[in-house]
Amino acid sequence: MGLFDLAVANLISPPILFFALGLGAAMVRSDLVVPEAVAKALSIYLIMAIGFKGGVEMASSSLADAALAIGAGIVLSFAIPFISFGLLRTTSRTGRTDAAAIAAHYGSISIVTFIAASDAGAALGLAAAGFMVAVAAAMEAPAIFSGLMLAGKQEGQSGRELVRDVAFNGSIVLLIGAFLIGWATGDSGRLVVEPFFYDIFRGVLCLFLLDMGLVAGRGLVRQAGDIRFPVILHGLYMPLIGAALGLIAALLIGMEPGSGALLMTLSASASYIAVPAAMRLALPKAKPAISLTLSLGITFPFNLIFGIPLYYAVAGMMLGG
Amino acid sequence: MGLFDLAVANLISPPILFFALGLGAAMVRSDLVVPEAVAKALSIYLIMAIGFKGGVEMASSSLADAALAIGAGIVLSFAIPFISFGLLRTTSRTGRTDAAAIAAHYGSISIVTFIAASDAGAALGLAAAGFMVAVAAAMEAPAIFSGLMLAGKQEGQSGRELVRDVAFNGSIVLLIGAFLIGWATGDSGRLVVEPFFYDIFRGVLCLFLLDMGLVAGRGLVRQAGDIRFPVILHGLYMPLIGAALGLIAALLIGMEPGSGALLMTLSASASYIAVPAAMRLALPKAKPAISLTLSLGITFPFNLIFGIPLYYAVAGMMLGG
Amino acid sequence: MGLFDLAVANLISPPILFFALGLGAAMVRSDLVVPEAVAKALSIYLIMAIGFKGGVEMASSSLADAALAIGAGIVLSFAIPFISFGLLRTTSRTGRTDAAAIAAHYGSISIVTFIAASDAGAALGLAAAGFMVAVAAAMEAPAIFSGLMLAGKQEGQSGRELVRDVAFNGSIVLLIGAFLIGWATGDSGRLVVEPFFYDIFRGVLCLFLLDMGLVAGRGLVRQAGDIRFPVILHGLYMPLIGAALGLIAALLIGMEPGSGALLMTLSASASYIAVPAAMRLALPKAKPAISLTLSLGITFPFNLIFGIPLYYAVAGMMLGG
Amino acid sequence: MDTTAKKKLEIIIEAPMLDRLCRLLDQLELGGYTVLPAVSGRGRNGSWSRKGEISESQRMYVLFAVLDARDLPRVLDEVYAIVARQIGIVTVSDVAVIRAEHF
Amino acid sequence: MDTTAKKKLEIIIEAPMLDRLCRLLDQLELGGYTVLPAVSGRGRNGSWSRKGEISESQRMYVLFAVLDARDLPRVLDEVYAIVARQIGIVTVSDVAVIRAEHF
Amino acid sequence: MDTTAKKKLEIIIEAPMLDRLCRLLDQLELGGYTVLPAVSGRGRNGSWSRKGEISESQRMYVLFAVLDARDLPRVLDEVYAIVARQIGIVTVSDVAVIRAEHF
Ligand SMILES: Nc1ncnc2c1ncn2[C@@H]1O[C@H](COP(=O)(O)O)[C@@H](O)[C@H]1O
Ligand SMILES: Nc1ncnc2c1ncn2[C@@H]1O[C@H](COP(=O)(O)O)[C@@H](O)[C@H]1O
Ligand SMILES: Nc1ncnc2c1ncn2[C@@H]1O[C@H](COP(=O)(O)O)[C@@H](O)[C@H]1O
Ligand code: NA
Ligand code: NA
Ligand code: NA
Repeated sequence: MGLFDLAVANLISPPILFFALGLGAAMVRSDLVVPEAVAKALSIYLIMAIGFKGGVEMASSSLADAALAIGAGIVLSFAIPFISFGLLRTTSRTGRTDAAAIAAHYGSISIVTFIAASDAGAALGLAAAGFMVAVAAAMEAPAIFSGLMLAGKQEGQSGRELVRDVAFNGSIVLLIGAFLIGWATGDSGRLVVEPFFYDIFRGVLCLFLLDMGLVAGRGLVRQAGDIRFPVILHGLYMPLIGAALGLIAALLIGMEPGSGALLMTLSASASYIAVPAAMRLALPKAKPAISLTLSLGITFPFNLIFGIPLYYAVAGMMLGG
Repeated sequence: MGLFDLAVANLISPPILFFALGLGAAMVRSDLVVPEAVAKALSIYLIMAIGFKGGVEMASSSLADAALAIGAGIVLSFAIPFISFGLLRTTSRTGRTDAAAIAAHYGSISIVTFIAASDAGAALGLAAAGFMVAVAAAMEAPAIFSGLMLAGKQEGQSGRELVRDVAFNGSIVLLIGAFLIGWATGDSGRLVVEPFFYDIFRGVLCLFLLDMGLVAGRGLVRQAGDIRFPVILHGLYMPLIGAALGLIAALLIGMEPGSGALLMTLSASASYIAVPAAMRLALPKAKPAISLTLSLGITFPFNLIFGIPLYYAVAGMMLGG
Repeated sequence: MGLFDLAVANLISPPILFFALGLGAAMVRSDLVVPEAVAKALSIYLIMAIGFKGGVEMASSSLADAALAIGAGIVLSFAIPFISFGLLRTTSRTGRTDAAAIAAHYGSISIVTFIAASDAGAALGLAAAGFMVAVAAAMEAPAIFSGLMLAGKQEGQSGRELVRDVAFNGSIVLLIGAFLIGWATGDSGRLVVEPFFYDIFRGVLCLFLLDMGLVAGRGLVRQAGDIRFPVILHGLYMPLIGAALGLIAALLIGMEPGSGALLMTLSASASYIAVPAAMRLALPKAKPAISLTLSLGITFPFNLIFGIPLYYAVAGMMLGG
Repeated sequence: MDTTAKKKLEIIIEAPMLDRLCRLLDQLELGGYTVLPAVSGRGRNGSWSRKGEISESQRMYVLFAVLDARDLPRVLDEVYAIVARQIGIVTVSDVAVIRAEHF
Repeated sequence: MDTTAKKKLEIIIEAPMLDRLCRLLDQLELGGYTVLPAVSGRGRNGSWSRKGEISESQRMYVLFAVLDARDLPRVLDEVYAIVARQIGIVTVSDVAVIRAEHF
Repeated sequence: MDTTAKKKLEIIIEAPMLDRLCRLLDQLELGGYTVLPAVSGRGRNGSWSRKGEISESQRMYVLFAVLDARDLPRVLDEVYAIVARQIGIVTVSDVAVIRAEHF
């Protein structure tokens, strides 16, 4: 399939259309709302499901490949903030602390983007290795430490408390836990949960992406006017830079197209759950609205609508047979 | 099937029995509660599903029929409040503003009643045309403007804000959006979401109707004593009048029984989400408790338990082969 | 299957592993949280499903057996608090009122433990009679009255209000209601709700038990230090005593292994929803933290992880062909 | 804008008692009251949190009522009779209201 | 620790009006405000409860803003204009704040 | 009914800091505190709303504690040390309590 066909196939899939519906509804200020408690529960469900599936698929994965991929992910998560920080500081007048906080978001990952990309890959027949779930988990935290390094010495920080909060962050614990449960129970476990975690998964994703569209759109409506243009641009070119770095890493360690596209997506995506919370604790002076609007309101829709098909197309060409 | 068999088949279906369970539990003041956030999410799910299905089924519908039906729906929604208002004013001592507010509820529709009726129709093998979803959406708002006309000039109203709030009301946006997505993606989209939006639909409806029974019953227990008898009667005969008008419209435009029964149900049903909120903004002097208790506590259970089988039976006789 | 194999099969099933994941996450103070509203809704779903299934299976049950089992359950629920109270008072310095409150928890039942045990039984091929659902409902309340008797005369109690609150308690009403609906609609009703209430049930149970693990673990972390050792021990030996009594009753009335294991589980389990609320109303001087930590933080995990496989193994040996 | 002096009565009450407290206040025929949900807290009975809970027994609600100083004594007496045995605390503070005719 | 005297404005407002009230306060350029959800209540229009509700039309929110006494008159006037027609009550009370530079 | 004068300390704090604030208050051994969830608000950092959010990072909680005026100075100092760097505001007001033995 060519890039254009891929893009079209992605764009007219129900999950992406429901995301667009949410975006549009927020733009016209509709009062459509998915209750917060349910949105959180949907994300728990999706993380459990994706973790579990990854674990089940570990039966057919090589541990050496997994270790290599995890290593590559850690390096990417650690390195990308330095690039993001440098670009922000040279192209915009963003202060040091704010730039460091934004950079940390870009080094880390968006698990929802990962889930949407996995789903798109499955629909395209480009399934990824099970260990990509572990790569996602491994890429969440390193960027936070890069961010702290970039911000320089801050008063009153408690490093130990922060490490613990980040390491035992809910979505990481759940993703890794579900991954291990899937790995441990394999196909017999899969049989038990198949209708819930496999069959209805894509439908639930539609409902969840409707909410993500609403949230992203509301954030944009509320904040976008306050963000300077070079910073907004950062939210559009940074995923492309991240994806390019992810592609290089995938080439270096010889990944298959499905896994490579996911590594690109992870590198391209920006955190909007774990990192914002960590930044409030570690860099309280950074303004939270800027980084969150950027990662959730700009980079997230960009990846979902344009990025993911692009990454699959490029991965197909560069890593494919 | 005769009217009696229809009524029995409807009454012993799990969704209606769970509704009755909820009603009964509320009457004995049980503390059984479906959390508000989940109830809202269930209604979002049901609206998404019914909208999507309607859209998918548009493949086999004629656009001319759809336009006719939508036109009929708009006329009904606009006209019914005048009848409701006249009857209320002549049979009870309800004040002008309150009567106008109640009348607006009866012109508009209850999307949950529509969903329950669609489900009953499917169970009876009397499926409706996909465009009935669009008819439901089109019937939500016109009654609000009739209500405002009936109430006469009110101070401090902002017409433009109101129109926007009503037009971009969450359930309309979602219903139409899901309808368009279903239409656009058709059977290939359906394949993606079938387990979530089709297979578990009726089970979810049971859970939702349990909650609706609880809410309707609690409303009755709390408020019914404060409502005068002629007003309560209005909640029982008004759906029959609405259904009769719906039937006439269905005969005039030559609808099939399944679609005709839904048009009757829509005309018979009274709003308890969109219109109450609009009335608080547009007619703040109208007492919200009366109209809400009437539409949710009296007309809704009446339609669900007695109305729907009646409308299907009559539609089958009058519109059937 | 031997006891050891049973224990292993139970321990590596996804529901129990997700429970353990929740426990572990709470122990390391992860911020993983299933929102309260969703947790409540999941419990409503599970109770509806288990009640409905029990009702459907009544087609193949004898009413005489059901009556016997219900009678046995009532006696057990009424009697167990006296044993629990006596042991608490002789082994620990727990005051009269607190001991009575704790004892009431142990006489009553945990519906979640019942659901998990039913699921384990189904996985083992040891299905239970449908009326065990009614036994569970019947065992919820008698223990409360034993608890009140044990506590002695309290000032300002309103017996009538309490009886009503207990009898129309949400989970009892729902369990019995769903049971009756299942019984009334039988296999044709089952067809309607099969995908929702049967197919995805075990997956939903995984999500729910994840939450139960989190809640139990958080309770332990928060309170366990404040509870004296003999009281903690009570939470570990009391389920074994309860199960032994349940086994004796099952032998006396000649139950099959699947049903007998459930009667053992019910007797072994301690309430953490209905009884705590009733105790706040009836014995306000009893400290709620102790009894809740004991039943939810200690007995519940003990039963889920060790108790259930043990009860099935023993029931298989003692009641089996 | 004219304001009128009133009292704000605030009652922190455990969930199982909320309905009974409301029924009491309904009988006392106050102007009105509003109930807010709490999510966590700590007191002499230890700490509690709603995180993931399905049982209501440990949660607290905050009920407040704006009322006339003249009504306060009789209301406090009745409320105390309920709250004394249960978990809960009662505070009173001064507020000014607009639209005094509402109360 | 130094504290500064401020006023706490509290508005109980029905859900359908909340957005308009917030938009008004945004225009008045106060230091800030916070909105709390209520779950049930009773007033002259009868009682309401969020239990299982899917419609927002009957619920109340409690919005509060800590502000300078000097800003109070103009804010009260504008707020009254909105609340007068709707369901809602407005109270003002005295508070002391630390970090006065925030307001 | 006898009442006793107390202070009500109210802290609006961002969600990521709530646990640390509670741990601090636990160490200070106050009589107790209660936490209420906010759903939306506006301040100098712009506006926020919980609508459909899955991240807690932007939300605010309102923690309040009824305490003795004598305890206030030390508590304010400690609380200020935390809140100074974070998003949050602290107010103190006068209340009267019944059941003074509780505090
Ligand atoms: N001084 C206080 N200030 C605010 N809330 C309190 C206070 N004391 C108790 N509470 C609340 O009331 C609940 C029960 O208090 P207690 O009975 O002391 O455990 C606590 O968990 C808090 O939520
Ligand atoms: N005096 C009051 N104190 C606290 N809340 C009140 C009071 N009066 C009214 N309310 C709240 O405002 C809502 C509407 O009041 P009303 O318009 O009087 O029915 C009530 O349902 C309560 O939630
Ligand atoms: N003056 C105020 N009154 C009430 N709440 C406030 C006030 N200022 C700030 N807040 C709350 O604190 C949050 C953060 O404030 P800020 O740091 O100024 O953006 C706001 O979003 C509000 O929820
Ligand atoms: Na990234
Ligand atoms: Na109608
Ligand atoms: Na028991």
